[in-house]
Amino acid sequence: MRISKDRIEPDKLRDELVDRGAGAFVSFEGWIRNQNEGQEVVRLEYEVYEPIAIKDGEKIIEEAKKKFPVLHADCVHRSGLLEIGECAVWVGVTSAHRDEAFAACRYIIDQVKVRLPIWKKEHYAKGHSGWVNCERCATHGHQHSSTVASG
Amino acid sequence: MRISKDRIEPDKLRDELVDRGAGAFVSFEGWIRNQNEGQEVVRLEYEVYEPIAIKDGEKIIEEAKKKFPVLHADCVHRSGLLEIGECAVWVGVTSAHRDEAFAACRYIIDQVKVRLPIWKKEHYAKGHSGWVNCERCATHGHQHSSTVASG
Amino acid sequence: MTKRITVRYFAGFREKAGTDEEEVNIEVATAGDVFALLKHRHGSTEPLGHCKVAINDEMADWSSNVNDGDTVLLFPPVAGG
Amino acid sequence: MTKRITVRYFAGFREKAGTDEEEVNIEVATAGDVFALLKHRHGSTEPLGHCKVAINDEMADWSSNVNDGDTVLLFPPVAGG
Repeated sequence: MRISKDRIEPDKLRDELVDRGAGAFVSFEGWIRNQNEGQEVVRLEYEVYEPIAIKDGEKIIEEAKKKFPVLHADCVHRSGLLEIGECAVWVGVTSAHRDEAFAACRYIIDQVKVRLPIWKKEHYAKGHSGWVNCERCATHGHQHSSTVASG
Repeated sequence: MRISKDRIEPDKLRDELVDRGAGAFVSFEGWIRNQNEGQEVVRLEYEVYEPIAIKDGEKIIEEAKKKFPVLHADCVHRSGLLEIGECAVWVGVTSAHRDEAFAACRYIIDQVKVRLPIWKKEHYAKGHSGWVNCERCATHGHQHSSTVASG
Repeated sequence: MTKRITVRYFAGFREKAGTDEEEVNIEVATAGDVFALLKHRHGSTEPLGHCKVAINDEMADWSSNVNDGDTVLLFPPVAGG
Repeated sequence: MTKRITVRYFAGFREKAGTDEEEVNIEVATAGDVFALLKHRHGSTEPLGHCKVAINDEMADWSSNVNDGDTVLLFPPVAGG
């Protein structure tokens, strides 16, 4: 688990997971979209509390490795100001067969999104900005899992 | 859908799917493993009947786009002789949110593996070689879906 | 009725037949008949359902009709990816 | 009992409090008490369950005990990825 102030380079990260016993590689990338909830977004700012984000990110990766028989897994999350189209988070997993690579990749990104101390502030075309948070979730009937509720 | 005699370059293929409305990118790569069913593999040979592989590959991608609200999807499969570690097949999908990117990517690779006229011959460390086929599947109780049976 | 069919063999079928294509005059109604009558050529011991067939570059069913002049592609079990 | 607690605010909480860290002397037992007593600082109207808390750089529950000298990190709803 790494937090990066610099542009994520998926091809380099992929190469780090190469293994002669791997038959499957699955990767997920979260990209900055030009809109969210109907508002035009011009850029996005990530705040990350690194000491816990890294430690608990490692924990999530270890959980994925225990749950699914994968060979390697890694995750990198950006911090700071990002433009539209930039990669905010990368998850990569290698395994012998594809079932477990898909499952572990999905597990890691799902957990990273709800467990790590990371916040994003959207800057809108109309000039204002706002933290993406659960007031919005509440509006849309988003239910938080017990993992979230209990910290 | 493309069939390539040359090395697959995932980073270039990924860049072709970039879209300012995309929030998620999921990719799958199938790599040549150094073993299969307990035998040490030294290289692999893919035979592809291109006219149908391309036409039906496009069909699979279109099916994925109909089933899941994705933005872009593509697939490239290698033909010819591949060494251990090489990428044999690449699938990439972009969408607004991650659910559909994961689902569509999985759908495409699953269908490509069972529907397209592609065969692989494994060359083993002990000097012999063999087509990977359903005699092996039968041994392991592999059930073919009706899609396979009906062609 | 005897039909003139072009048969194409792929992968293991081609290796067994020793050729990738040949013309045959056979009395057949369906693609399945072609597969059965040419068993001595492609040598498959697979259940029909494990193999696939195409007629004139379109995937077909084993029950599909074969017409005089058709090209029938016999595919052993596929293994992409 | 009054405890000396270092409180750290993040994201929206920090902006509302106008500082990322401050020391407070408050009568509290749990992390949840800290959140409740400092509502005028972080300004959150979120249900407690939507927010998170860490004590001395370890994720904690709102029912976790807070001791004299602890650093309590108040996290608004997270949104990674």
